[in-house]
Amino acid sequence: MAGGPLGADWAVDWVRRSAATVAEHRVELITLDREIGDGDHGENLDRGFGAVLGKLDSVAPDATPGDVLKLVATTLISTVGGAAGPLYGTAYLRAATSVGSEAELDSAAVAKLLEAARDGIVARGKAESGDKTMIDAWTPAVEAAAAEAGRGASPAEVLAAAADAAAAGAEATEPLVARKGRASYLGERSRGHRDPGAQSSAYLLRAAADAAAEA
Amino acid sequence: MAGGPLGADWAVDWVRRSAATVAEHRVELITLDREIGDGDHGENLDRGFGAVLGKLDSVAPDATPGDVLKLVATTLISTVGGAAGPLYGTAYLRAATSVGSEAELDSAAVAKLLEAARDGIVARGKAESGDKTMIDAWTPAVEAAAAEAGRGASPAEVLAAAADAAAAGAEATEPLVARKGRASYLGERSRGHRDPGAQSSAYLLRAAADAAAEA
Amino acid sequence: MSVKKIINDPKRVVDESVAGFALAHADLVRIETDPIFVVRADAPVAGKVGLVSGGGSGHEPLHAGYVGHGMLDAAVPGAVFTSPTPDPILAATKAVDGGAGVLHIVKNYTGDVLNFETAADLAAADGIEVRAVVTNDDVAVKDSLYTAGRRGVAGTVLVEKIAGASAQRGDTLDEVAGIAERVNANARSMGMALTPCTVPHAGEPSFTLADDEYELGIGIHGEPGRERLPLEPADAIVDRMLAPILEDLPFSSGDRVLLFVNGMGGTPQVELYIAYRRAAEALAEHGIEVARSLVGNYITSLEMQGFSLTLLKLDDEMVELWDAPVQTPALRWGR
Amino acid sequence: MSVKKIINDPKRVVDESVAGFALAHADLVRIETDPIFVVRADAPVAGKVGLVSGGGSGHEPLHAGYVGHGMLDAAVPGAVFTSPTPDPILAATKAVDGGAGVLHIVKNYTGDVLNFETAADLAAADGIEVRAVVTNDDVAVKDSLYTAGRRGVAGTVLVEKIAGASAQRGDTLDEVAGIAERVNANARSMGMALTPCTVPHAGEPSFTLADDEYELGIGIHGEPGRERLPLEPADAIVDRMLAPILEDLPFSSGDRVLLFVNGMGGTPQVELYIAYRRAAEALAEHGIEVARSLVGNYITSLEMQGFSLTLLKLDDEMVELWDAPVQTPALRWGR
Ligand SMILES: Nc1ncnc2c1ncn2[C@@H]1O[C@H](COP(=O)(O)OP(=O)(O)O)[C@@H](O)[C@H]1O
Ligand SMILES: Nc1ncnc2c1ncn2[C@@H]1O[C@H](COP(=O)(O)OP(=O)(O)O)[C@@H](O)[C@H]1O
Ligand SMILES: [Mg+2]
Ligand SMILES: [Mg+2]
Ligand SMILES: [Mg+2]
Ligand SMILES: [Mg+2]
Repeated sequence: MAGGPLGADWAVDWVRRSAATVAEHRVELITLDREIGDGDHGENLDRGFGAVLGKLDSVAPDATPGDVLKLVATTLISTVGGAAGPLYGTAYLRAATSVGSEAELDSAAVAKLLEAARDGIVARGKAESGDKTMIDAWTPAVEAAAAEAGRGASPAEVLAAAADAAAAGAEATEPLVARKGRASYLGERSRGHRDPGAQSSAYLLRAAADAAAEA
Repeated sequence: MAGGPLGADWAVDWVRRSAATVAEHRVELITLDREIGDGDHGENLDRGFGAVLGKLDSVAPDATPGDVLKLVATTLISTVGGAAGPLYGTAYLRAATSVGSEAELDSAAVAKLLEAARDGIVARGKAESGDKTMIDAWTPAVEAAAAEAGRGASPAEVLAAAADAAAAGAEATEPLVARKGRASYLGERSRGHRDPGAQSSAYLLRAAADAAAEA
Repeated sequence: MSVKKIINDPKRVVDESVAGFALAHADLVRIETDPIFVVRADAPVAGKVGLVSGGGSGHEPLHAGYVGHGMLDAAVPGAVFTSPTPDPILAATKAVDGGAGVLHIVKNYTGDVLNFETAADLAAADGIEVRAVVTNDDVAVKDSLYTAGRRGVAGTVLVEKIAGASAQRGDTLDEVAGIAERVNANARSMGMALTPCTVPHAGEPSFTLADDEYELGIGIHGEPGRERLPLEPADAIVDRMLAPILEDLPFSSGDRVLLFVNGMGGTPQVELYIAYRRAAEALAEHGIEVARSLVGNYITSLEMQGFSLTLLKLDDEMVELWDAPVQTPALRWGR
Repeated sequence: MSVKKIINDPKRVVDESVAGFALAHADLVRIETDPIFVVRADAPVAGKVGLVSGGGSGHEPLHAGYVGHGMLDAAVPGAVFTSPTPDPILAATKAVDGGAGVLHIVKNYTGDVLNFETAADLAAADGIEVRAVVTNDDVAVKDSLYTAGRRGVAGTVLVEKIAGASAQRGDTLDEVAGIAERVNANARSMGMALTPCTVPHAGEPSFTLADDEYELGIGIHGEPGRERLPLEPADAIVDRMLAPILEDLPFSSGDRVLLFVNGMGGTPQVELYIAYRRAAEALAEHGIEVARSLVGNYITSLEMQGFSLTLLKLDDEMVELWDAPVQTPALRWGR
């Protein structure tokens, strides 16, 4: 596993892997959303990351990770729609702000980036842990990342821990009753289904970790 | 088999048996009509003969067969609708006119009644033999009745022959291509289905014969 | 209950629905119940030709939805998909007779023609002058000795609107009938269905279609159509429907037309506008100008999914009468 | 093609449909395509408060069908059942700003609220005064800490009509927003479905129901509802839907209401009027006067079969604004 700080190449690779994983899991995310929502989550993210992919060519040679994250943010905001569009858009925007114009991100910067992203989602969506939303993937991820960074792990290790925690968090949404978003209309009937946004968050964080592992 | 002339009692019994046979074959007639028409023939006739049944109490004690036939005619005209309403209505109206105010009908009067009814249907609907309509039940029935009457058979025998011929005529509509009514829109695709109006005509004539047999 | 519908009793569908209709549109119409028909609140209008249409129920908003100022004076609903009997047609004819005669607008089906004929005879016997226009705009059916003739379908809505405006401006019975004939003669329609419909009392769908098939040339009673085809993109379907329409009249470059995309009842509006888009585009390719348009569920087949295309070749008078004010439950503009 | 629909390509459904819509209604609206929105032909109207609504597609005629004189100035369609992004909302907001500010009418769904919020922030940064009214009339969802709050459903149509008339007569942004809030606060809705709908790109129905079941409390996105019940007669269904509506506000004897029976897209009109009939009758039993009514497909869920009931408690000003002229593709009267 690569151990160094992460640059713009990593961010670009994260985008590519995100687009690929969302396309691959498009139908799965649609199905999860049909069960407790309205069946568009996979379609919307696929459209959004497809659009980001199409804009990667416009990334300047001297771009920073923050520039790439900002491109992701603005593109998702203007192409995804639904709840996930503004939520992910804000997440990437706050992440971009958090890393500023640094050319390379160390472990602390990576952990801070994830925390900023999560805080952005909370700021927009007002969800708390246990509400059966994407927050239930992000918050464990943020905590795991902070712990790893604290014990001196590499950026790639920080992201790997975050991805693992997010995947576990997504799975742990299954028994929960939704209290935010469209699934909340179902009340008790939302129990027993995995939250689509938590699942897509887990895939996106896995993409970040995989990109770091090969950086 | 009873051999005498037929009076108003026979006409009333014909109505009762008609209502019963139409109710019994309602679904069958709907199904035949759904295949090459619009699926209402059984429902419409059932409504119509149900209405006639409800009016039988108003038949005067000194009523003639013609009075009963006229009651059937006006009730069918005002309750059946569709193609069958005016066609059957005219048939019974012409039949009523044909028997005038006779209290009892002999074989010749019965044969003439059937011919008048058939002519009424042709006058309204302009169908010819082989057009795959109720005429294909009525014309063989009229011919068989005339032949039986000609050879001196009883009224009940005349009607039994008419009913047999109508049943055969209805069956013989199966290979025909419809040229009148709703089934004509199907062209070649109407082949292989029995005409619902021919089938209902056969049931009505069987009811007439059964009533005569018990008169 | 074997049929999945929002009804109480299959036998009371028409009565209850018409009762609800009358409650909802008491400002425009009233109803009689024995026999049942729907009539303009202010009928009869003295000196105006009365317009009566009717037919089987299940095609709503046709015909009751078109009763009101500038369109029909009365509508006579039969049982579902069954033409009404002469009694209510006669009663409606009497109710709208303002002394200038009454026009019957009849869709060409054996039952409708026969029942309206009988009613017209009876009305004439009562001294009311009645004329009938029989609509037959459906090009899916060959008009020949070997059929009951072409069916009256969506063009009927256009006949009712334009003849209604003619009557409203004070035209004579001959003039109103003449305009109605002219609209019918210049209208051509073609329908298709993705799914069948279920008549409440029948309890079973009118036909079955595989998941990848559609029925071309469908009628408005769930009658099977001209042919069954594999499902194809909307644009290809529209082109296939337009071809026999354009051949039949024929429409030609420089013509001004009204383009009418009609939903069969169960088709979402998004789909109707996708069809409209291609039809308008295809007509432009032929140099035909779409001067007026109508898109929506105007003559339906219960919950059937599908649509029909109607083209009406316009002249100046038709345009003027089309644009004239209309105030009915289902069609309103002007004034 | 795996979905049985009259479309070309699931990804082009909205674009093509909006294009067809613009062609068919060029007298009333025009469209922008990048980003996509529908706007009154004469926008911006100087000195008038601009009204913008929008949301996922698939609910037609909502919202584009309500663009025109006396109602909306612009409508922003998202992908099917997906709220639009801020870009077109912002562009539409700018396009209708006549200097008197802009009101956003937003149905209460997380996605709609967030995207309209972002657009409003951006518009404010450009110096446009924007206010938002979030509709939430659906009593099927409990409004509590444990949900995203009640959904905005059919009451939205009434808000758009009445607020539109308020803006049209020259009211200020505060006044228009105040009226919109008042209509929303006095409107309650409840829906049901007999069949699901299928989102074009999803290819599978939103839920499954047995032949003898219906879904009570359905939303307008094919979301499952409150509970699944055995099918029952129309009158019983109506009573079951009316009860929570009447409890929630509460409506009481002597009230004047607007009764709105809305079809979900695939329900025949006969059925809607059967439901209307019982609802009107039941309200009469409660001493509640139905002063205005609306029956038809006004906010739909693609081809879903089902309907919703909405009751709006009226005051004199609402009645006056409801009756005011409106000229849009889907709602027209007066003038
Ligand atoms: N208030 C909220 N806070 C955080 N996440 C939310 C909130 N509301 C919804 N979500 C997330 O959004 C996901 C649904 O996204 P999507 O299907 O794109 O939006 P929509 O519900 O508008 O169709 C949910 O699975 C959930 O994870
Ligand atoms: N022109 C005609 N002459 C004689 N019989 C006809 C004619 N048209 C239709 N019919 C008969 O009417 C029957 C259909 O009756 P019905 O279903 O009640 O009417 P509709 O076609 O109006 O629904 C056909 O099966 C046929 O026998
Ligand atoms: Mg969703
Ligand atoms: Mg029939
Ligand atoms: Mg019929
Ligand atoms: Mg959505």
